[in-house]
Amino acid sequence: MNTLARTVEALLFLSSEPVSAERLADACEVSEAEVIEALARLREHYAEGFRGVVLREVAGGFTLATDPVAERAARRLLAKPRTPPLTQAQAECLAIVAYLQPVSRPELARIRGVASESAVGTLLDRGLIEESGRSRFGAVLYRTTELFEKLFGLSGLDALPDPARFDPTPEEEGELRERLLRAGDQRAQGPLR
Amino acid sequence: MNTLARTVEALLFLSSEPVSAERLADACEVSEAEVIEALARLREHYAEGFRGVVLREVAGGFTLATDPVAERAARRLLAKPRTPPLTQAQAECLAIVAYLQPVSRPELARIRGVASESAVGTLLDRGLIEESGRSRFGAVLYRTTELFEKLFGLSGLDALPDPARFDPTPEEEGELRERLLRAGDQRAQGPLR
Amino acid sequence: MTIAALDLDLEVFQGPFDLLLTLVLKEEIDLLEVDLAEVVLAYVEHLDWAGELDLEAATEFLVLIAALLELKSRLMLPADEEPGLELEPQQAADELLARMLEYHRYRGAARHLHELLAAEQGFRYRSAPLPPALRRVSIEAAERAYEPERLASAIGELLRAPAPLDLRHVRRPAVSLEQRLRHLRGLLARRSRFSFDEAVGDSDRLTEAVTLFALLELYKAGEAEWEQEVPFGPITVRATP
Repeated sequence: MNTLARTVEALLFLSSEPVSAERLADACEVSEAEVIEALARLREHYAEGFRGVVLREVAGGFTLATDPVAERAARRLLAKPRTPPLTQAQAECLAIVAYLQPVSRPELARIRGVASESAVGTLLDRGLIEESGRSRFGAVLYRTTELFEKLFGLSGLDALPDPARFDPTPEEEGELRERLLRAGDQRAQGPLR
Repeated sequence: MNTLARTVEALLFLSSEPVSAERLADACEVSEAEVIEALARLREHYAEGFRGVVLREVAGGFTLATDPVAERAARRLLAKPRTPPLTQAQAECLAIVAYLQPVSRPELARIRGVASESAVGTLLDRGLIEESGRSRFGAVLYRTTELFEKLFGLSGLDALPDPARFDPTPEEEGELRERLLRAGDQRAQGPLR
Repeated sequence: MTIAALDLDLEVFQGPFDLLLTLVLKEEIDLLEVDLAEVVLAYVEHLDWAGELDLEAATEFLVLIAALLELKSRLMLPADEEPGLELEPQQAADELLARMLEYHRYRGAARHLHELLAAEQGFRYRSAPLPPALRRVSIEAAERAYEPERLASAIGELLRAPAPLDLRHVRRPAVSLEQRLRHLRGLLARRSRFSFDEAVGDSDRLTEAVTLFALLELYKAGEAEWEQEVPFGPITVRATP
């Protein structure tokens, strides 16, 4: 490992947040290209599956993290549980914020069909989303945080897959439409209102 | 590197304090002799002069630390204060410290109605608050720093905006602490038992 | 088991029923998000499991769930409905379909996030404080980055005590079945017959309902019988001869 790679390794070790190549270059007083070259060397050293620590690219920067191989021992040593999983409601709100940000609470409620106060509150508390100004109508807007990208292992928001991928197939859609129309007819005619 | 050495490496990476061979053995569920063997392997990987991070034996334990080779770059990286947007929890903790300083962590928790460990940790890390002695009961007290004033563009603490503006029922200024504590208790307990 | 301890496992809440109630009243859980049908199901399941109906608990449960339903329906109804905005069934279905498709997309995205998070479970990041020598940032390099107003508004929000709660909708039954049984047995001991109206006096409807429960219990136990000659007419209660 050359001096630059060693220095970059030390910087990543010290920093509690992911550090961008630009900031690394600035700190090391070299060009970004040189830093990227040093990161490539580091990556060889930290190839997954060989070390207890791995080099990861998340939230628009580089950071070191422990390999899952050590999870059990880490839990025993630190007695700290991992991030609790998300409830369905929280995951849905988070997905909507991640894709549509900035997005307001009424918009979240409209898409989910239910108010989402408590899920949004928990996501705010856990630092996964944050406020980002107000809409034209005065509603608070939300966006995801760096912590979100870090905890979900995303190199950036563009690492999220195209949401159209989750759309129902045309057959499923057709079936949904038919069921709805049938229900609508029944309501229009039937005695039950 | 075998699995045990990888695990030990991960544990040392995560720990902010030196860890004894005994605690490592306990966390990894192996004998101390095996841990010492794994540490010897690690030591080869972390031989001084080759890496940005070195393995040290200090104070009856093992720890990873940065090599002095990175000192200058580290200063450059860390010298510039990081100023990502404050989360609501961070803003609340910072506001409480700013207006009531010196203030203890239990007091912060009581006012906010929730524990505030991670927000306080981040504020300390970013140098916005610092420790300022201990309370009568031994709790660490916090106050804001010079950096805080600089980052908020304040000429001094008396330049903080008057909180009464945001409060629907302004009262005597000196009562701020009591009123915050009272509101916090109400939030924490609620009227229904 | 009392109703208070009825164990719930809902989307927005896990724990005993009375904690749910407390949190709803403190507005820490939004009632709109609570699936009340699930609560009823949990109760029915509990009944199934217990194998017998505890009238005391059933009364309490009915009162509470009814109050919650009423409160929720009020919350859900628009404040003032504008006439003429009603959609034709076709239109309504189209709009609903569009919504469902949109929701379907984000439900899928949520599943993806679940998977991402699960895949990340083993990775841990270091959060050790900086070595003291590196901890001081340079004040000279610091530039104004935050608005002092943010602090004032944060402390202003903390100053606000939660609004007093309107508890009119949800009320713990102030009257127990046991009390009403005692009351009826007292009347029966003193007089051979009396009317139901006399037994309840001008008590509230809840007391009336619980008194009726008590009367059923007495009938079942063979202690009392009653008759009502015409629908909605007076009910005469008398001790079983």
